[in-house]
Amino acid sequence: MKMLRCIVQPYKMEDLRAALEDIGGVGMTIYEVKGHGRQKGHKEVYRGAEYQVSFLPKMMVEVALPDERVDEVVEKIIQTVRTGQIGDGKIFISDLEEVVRIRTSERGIDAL
Amino acid sequence: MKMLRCIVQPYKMEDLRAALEDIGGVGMTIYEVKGHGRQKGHKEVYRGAEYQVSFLPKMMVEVALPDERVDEVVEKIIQTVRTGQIGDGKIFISDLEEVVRIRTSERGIDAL
Amino acid sequence: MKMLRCIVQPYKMEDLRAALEDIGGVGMTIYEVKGHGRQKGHKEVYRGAEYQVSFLPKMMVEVALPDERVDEVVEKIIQTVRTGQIGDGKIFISDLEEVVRIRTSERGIDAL
Amino acid sequence: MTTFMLGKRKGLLAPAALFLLAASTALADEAPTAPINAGDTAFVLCATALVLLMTPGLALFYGGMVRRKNVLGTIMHSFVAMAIISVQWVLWGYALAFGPDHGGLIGGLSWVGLRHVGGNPSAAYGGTIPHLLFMAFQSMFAVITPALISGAMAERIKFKTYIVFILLWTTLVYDPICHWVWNPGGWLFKRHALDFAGGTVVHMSSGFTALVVALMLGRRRGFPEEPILPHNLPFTILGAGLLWFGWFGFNAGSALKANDTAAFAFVATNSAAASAALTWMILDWVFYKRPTALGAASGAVAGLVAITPAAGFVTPLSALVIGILGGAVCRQAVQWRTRRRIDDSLDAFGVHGVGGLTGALATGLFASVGEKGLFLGNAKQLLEQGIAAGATLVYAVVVSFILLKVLDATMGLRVDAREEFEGLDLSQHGEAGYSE
Amino acid sequence: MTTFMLGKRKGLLAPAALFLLAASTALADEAPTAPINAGDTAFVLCATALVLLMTPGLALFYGGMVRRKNVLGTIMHSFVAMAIISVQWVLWGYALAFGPDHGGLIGGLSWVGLRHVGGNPSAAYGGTIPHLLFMAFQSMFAVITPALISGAMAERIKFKTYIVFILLWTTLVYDPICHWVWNPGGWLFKRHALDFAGGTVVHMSSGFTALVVALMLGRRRGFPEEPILPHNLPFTILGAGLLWFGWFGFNAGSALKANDTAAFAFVATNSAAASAALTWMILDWVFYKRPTALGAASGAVAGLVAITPAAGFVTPLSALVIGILGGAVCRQAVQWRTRRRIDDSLDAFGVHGVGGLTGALATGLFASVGEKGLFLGNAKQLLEQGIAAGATLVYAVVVSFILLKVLDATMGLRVDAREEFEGLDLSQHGEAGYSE
Amino acid sequence: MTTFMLGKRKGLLAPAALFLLAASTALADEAPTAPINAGDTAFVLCATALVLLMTPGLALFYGGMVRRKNVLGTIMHSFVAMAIISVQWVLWGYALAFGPDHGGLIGGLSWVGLRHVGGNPSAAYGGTIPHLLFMAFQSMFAVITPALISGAMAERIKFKTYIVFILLWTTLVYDPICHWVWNPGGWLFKRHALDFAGGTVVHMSSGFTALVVALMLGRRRGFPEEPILPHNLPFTILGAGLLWFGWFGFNAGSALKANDTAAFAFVATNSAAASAALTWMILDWVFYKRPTALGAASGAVAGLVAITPAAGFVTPLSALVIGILGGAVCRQAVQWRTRRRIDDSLDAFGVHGVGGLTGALATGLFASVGEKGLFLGNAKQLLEQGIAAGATLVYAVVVSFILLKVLDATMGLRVDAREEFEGLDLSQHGEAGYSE
Ligand SMILES: Nc1ncnc2c1ncn2[C@@H]1O[C@H](COP(=O)(O)OP(=O)(O)O)[C@@H](O)[C@H]1O
Ligand SMILES: Nc1ncnc2c1ncn2[C@@H]1O[C@H](COP(=O)(O)OP(=O)(O)O)[C@@H](O)[C@H]1O
Ligand SMILES: Nc1ncnc2c1ncn2[C@@H]1O[C@H](COP(=O)(O)OP(=O)(O)O)[C@@H](O)[C@H]1O
Repeated sequence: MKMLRCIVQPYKMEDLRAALEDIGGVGMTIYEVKGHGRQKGHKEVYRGAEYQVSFLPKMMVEVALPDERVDEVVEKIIQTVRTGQIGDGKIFISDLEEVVRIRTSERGIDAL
Repeated sequence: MKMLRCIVQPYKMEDLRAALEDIGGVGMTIYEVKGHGRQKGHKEVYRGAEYQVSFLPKMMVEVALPDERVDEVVEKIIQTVRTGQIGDGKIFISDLEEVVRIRTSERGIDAL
Repeated sequence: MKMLRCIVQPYKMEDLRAALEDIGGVGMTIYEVKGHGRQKGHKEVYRGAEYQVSFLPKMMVEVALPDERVDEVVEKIIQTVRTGQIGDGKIFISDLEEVVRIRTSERGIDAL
Repeated sequence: MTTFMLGKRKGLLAPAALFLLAASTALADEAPTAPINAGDTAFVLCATALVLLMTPGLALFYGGMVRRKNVLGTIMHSFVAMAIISVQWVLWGYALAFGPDHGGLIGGLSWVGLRHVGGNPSAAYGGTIPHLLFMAFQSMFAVITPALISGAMAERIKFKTYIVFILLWTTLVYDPICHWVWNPGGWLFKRHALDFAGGTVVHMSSGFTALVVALMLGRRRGFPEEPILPHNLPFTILGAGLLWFGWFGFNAGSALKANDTAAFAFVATNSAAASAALTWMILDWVFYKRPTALGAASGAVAGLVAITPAAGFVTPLSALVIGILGGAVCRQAVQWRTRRRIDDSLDAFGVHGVGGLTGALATGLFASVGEKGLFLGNAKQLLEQGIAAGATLVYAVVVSFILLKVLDATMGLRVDAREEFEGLDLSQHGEAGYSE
Repeated sequence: MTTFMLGKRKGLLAPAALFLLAASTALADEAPTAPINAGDTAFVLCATALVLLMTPGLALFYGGMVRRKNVLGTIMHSFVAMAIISVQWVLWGYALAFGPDHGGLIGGLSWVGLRHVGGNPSAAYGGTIPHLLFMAFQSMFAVITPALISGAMAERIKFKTYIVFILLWTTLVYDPICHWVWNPGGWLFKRHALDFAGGTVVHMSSGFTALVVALMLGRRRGFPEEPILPHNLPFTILGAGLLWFGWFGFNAGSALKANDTAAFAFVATNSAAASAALTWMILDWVFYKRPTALGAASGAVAGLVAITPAAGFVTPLSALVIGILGGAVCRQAVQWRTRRRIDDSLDAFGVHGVGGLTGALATGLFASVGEKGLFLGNAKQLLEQGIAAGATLVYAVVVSFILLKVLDATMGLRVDAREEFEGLDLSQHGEAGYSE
Repeated sequence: MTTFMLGKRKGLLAPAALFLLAASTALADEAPTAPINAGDTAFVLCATALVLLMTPGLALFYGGMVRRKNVLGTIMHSFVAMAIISVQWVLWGYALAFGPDHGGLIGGLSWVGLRHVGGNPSAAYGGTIPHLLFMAFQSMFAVITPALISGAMAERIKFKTYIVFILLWTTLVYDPICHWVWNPGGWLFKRHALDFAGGTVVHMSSGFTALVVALMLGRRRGFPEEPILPHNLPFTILGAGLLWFGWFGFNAGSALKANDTAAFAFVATNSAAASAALTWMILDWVFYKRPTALGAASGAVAGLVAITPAAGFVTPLSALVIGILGGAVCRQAVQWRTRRRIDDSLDAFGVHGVGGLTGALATGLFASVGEKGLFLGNAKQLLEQGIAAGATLVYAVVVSFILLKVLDATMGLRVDAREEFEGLDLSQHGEAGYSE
């Protein structure tokens, strides 16, 4: 199994959820993160000064998948959230050794 | 070493902390996430309309462990947070290559 | 490639960002977490009682890197955030199989 | 002067009939007694608005102390009281409380729907302000009282039951007690029990009811093993600030005139709030090593409660002392209920019940402006204060107990476990307090 | 009595000249008519302060309903109205609205810069309070009206355009309508159209403009497919509480005297707010299975709007009925615009436009205190109410439409897509509402 | 009329003795001078409540600007001032400031514990309102002044030291300056220095002290290299709204009568707040390309400060100009301290010190209502204003410097590094502002 950890623009989240629902059978876990990459942050004004805010709000989307579905899902994600602008985000893929469904103690692919 | 990343019901967090403290020697890192799985979300009413809220609040609990303690801890977690209802959550287990304790620069199991 | 996941004191975040910018070419993703380890929590008073708050605010810093830069970056991080006190935090290092840059569909080291 | 026209109708009308009749019938108002004094009227108009603001203030004070998932539910307990009791008061509450007396115990139905309550002053109620304004001023007291009780129900009461409860409680508990103390025909009024602005009527009645409620509802899941911490203390302190502000209307406004009594009441209010805030904060400092913000805010409210019955009757220095007493005694009551593991979640009993009692008795000790208490040699006053406090306490506790028993058997008091975990906001109101 | 001295200057002065001249010229005030009454003055001073507070209240009410990234932008729409319109009113707004009449349609420039508006009472405006105070009271109405419209622009209007819009709108729409209804020379005033505190002038004018705005601006990206949920409902409810509080100044203060009319208006205000809050909440309960907090808060505001034109003219029971009507009709309007996918984001049209219209007509039905409506046999009053409402509606809609067309062509109405995603706080103000 | 009874006691009593004596002694009040005017009294009662609300407003204004971990600590700086100074004022503060004069410099102990301060009017203080009410009105000024200073101490002062500081500062700095300016025996009063509502007494005294404090406390760790951003700007803007609202009590209330002077002060207050908010916002627009919300809110406060000494003495147009001046000059002062890397964290100096000074001098220029300034040919007034401002500045700076030196040597001013990282909420109060 693989764990996909995708960093996407927050405003794309709703579309992404819908897209993954479409292709079916994909649970996910999301949380808010802040990212620092090529995309430049913005300036904030505070009374006597301007400050560079270097971290931008992003959304982390984690999806655990059987190996064979990885390509399909990566494709779908790219398609859904790409705008072609810097800051579109990244997908980090790593190996996932084991999954346990707490409710049933099932393990492995059945537990996804 | 292994990294356990557990998604649990937030209201079970206090019990879980106590349980892991009981078995001893387990540090952890937690954060709030939102989950989308089999468990159905709820409806929220907003003025002229009802909205499906598809993500539910969950708690992520990360525990880094030596390989030999994994089974014991997984068992303990399941025992503590299982209610038998959809939405109980999952445990994702993956390999952890190295740990460094910043304070001492210790590495490996000693750094846990 | 490797994924470094570092838990650091939140007030060191600004220094850390600057330090990693110095050594160059390092994107990162951060989020707030709460940690439970050797460092003792604090007491909070609430009307009729005192409560032990066992989780302390920490910052998670994730940095994906080519293998060869790991040592350099770990060294830099330790240098920057170490105070020598309990609670300084940890660095978890694991293998990262693949990275995709959503904007360009580039993969691997080029996508970092 | 504008003439007020209202029907000869007996009893209540169905809404549909109301619709057509409300504006179309006419009856002469009761005879005018004295001309309206613009200064007094100006003051009571503003005071009434100030007291209204106390309920949103309370909503914040309470709302900040619960967990995020219950913030709306908690705020709604106060907000809905503004809606329901404002209507109840116009329809029958004012009639029961302030209408012509029956046996010293209750008003009656002759003033239902505010019949006979018009723009001219009533000699018994203010005398120099429109009778209708006195009614409005009193309505705000009726509104906040049941909202105070909600502190004991936080994070677990069914909303539907809450609504029925406050409607019945106001009718069966508040209106009679209010009648006893403030209607010139009321039995406690006639015994010359002193309650300047509602120490017994408002605070003791709600505070002791809260204790009954807390015991009958049972504890929140997790209490007291797990820390259940306030999700937004700035809200709580802002709420306390709004309460402090509004309380000037509550206490000084109870003079019903813009005069020296109002000034005394105003100064007493501020002095007691201040000294009680200091007292509670310092005691936290001594016992928990930290001068807490919540302690200071709670103390301020406790002081405001304690001075309420005494406000217009005491000197500023006495008010400082009453504040110290109120702060210390209420804090002790909160400690006690925590040790006894009673989940009066937001301390309606400790602050309002015990604070009201402290103030009622302190009035019998310290009264020196216009009235005389024990310290000026009038022991009888203390006795009367004890009688009024005792009667209020017993009546409120007994009727509330019966009421809750009935509601428990019929509608149920608590949400189920799942809803409690989910929080009142979602389970009772279908909303989340906060989102992105 | 302090003598007020102000220049003989004609028209407006450049700031630099102002700097030197403002204090240095003198002209006798208009002749005094009656002595100042301290009670009335005290009341209107306080009422004016209360109405001022409504605008921060509105800022919170609206600010809580948008997403985090737009909270400051939304709050600023109200806050900046306090700044801009306060200045506009002193410089020329008051002159246009209340200055000597021209053809029943508009005031003129003779009172520009508050020339002739001094410390002595004006017979036409209050009579027993300083003329300047009447001006101040009215300024608060002028301030809040454009801020109400901002609910239809939330999360997407350009700030620069917003500023120009409210300045022109106040001058071209508000000031004339205000003149028609409240200036003794105004054509609606002369027809004896009743608008106690601004149902047409304030609420209909802004509410119907909001509809035009919503249609011309277009929908927010994502609306209505994605849920766009309020980021902080406690703010919204606190805002509603402040509005309720301030509305006593708005409505009762419109009596301009601390008398029985003020008391009637006060009681009507509270009664309608309460019954409307209940109505909306109960309808949510019926149709969505949940009594929502936002519904209760929205209902309260709807009731306050609906009672505004009627406040001093109706009995408490009629006010309850008007509240029920207001709550139900406004809620229906909100349902309608949602079904029609019109993005009047914070429902300025549904609540203020429709509520104001409901109230204006209801005044023609229920008036019974000092005036007579249809239910007391005076059908003509209903007709006049209809004329006033219709004229307000048509004028506001037409002028706003033209104004928005012009602004769209010149400055642009909406921020671009990127800025909308980023949020108004960052893109328009360079700030974030919240950080660590 | 209620008779006020208070002891012949000399000096202060120990709390225990207070307890018994407070209510049991009697002394005739000073002879009545004029009957109480209900209208004036109504107004000052309400104004006093409004001024009280400014302190919670300030708590929010400041509290929103700090980081989350310091929100309670910052709010407590204001809240605790309400508690401590309210008590100080009753016990000895009022006696020092307004008691019978000693050499133009200070009152004395003869009015300690409010001896001789009763329900009858005092000719010198209001004349038509209860003396006790004047005392209460003034107490609110004494409360907010030290709270203003706390802006310079944010996020790093020891709470214990803060408490001792404000108690001593009020006694040693505020009470004397207040005496000089507002006690008929005070040396600045006799020179006919004009300070309508506290430009020197309240704002300059606190603002210049803040500068000393900021320099002596040193910078927060991380300032100015790291961005230290406001955690909740909606709080800050709501706070500004409450300040604006309360300031009507502060300024118009200072007329002590519900008359035309109050109306002038009211209009001046609103006008200056508005024009200053616009000014600051527009300057941000020009220099930072963004019209910031914080700029608008800061500007409003700066305008309110600048108009304070002038409020009852100037025309609305002059007030607009003073607002523009206040907004621009204060903004410049904030720029200056930032460039100089002075960590007056929440700009108590820039806004209150500089704004108060601007207003004090502007009063000498623009005074034209009841008084004459330079622009009406009275150059002497400007001189007097300069003397009053200079004396206030020098006295406040010197005494505060000594006081802080002593406190630094004895108790220490700053929390240690660890506590600063942790935040004041946890380290000083054992609480967290927010949790789940
Ligand atoms: N080396 C990295 N490690 C962890 N996260 C990264 C790394 N590089 C980029 N990111 C995350 O990806 C986001 C997008 O990256 P960015 O460089 O801005 O855009 P793009 O991928 O389009 O070039 C960043 O905001 C950050 O959260
Ligand atoms: N494929 C997945 N990838 C990542 N997280 C998942 C995945 N499936 C489920 N989750 C997480 O686990 C939580 C529980 O899953 P759910 O299907 O609701 O219950 P259960 O595991 O009891 O069947 C979800 O809310 C989500 O956070
Ligand atoms: N076994 C673990 N698994 C996951 N996170 C851990 C573990 N042990 C420690 N941590 C994280 O590291 C942080 C620092 O650890 P702590 O024991 O307090 O300090 P130190 O590493 O200096 O001994 C903790 O707050 C927690 O977030």
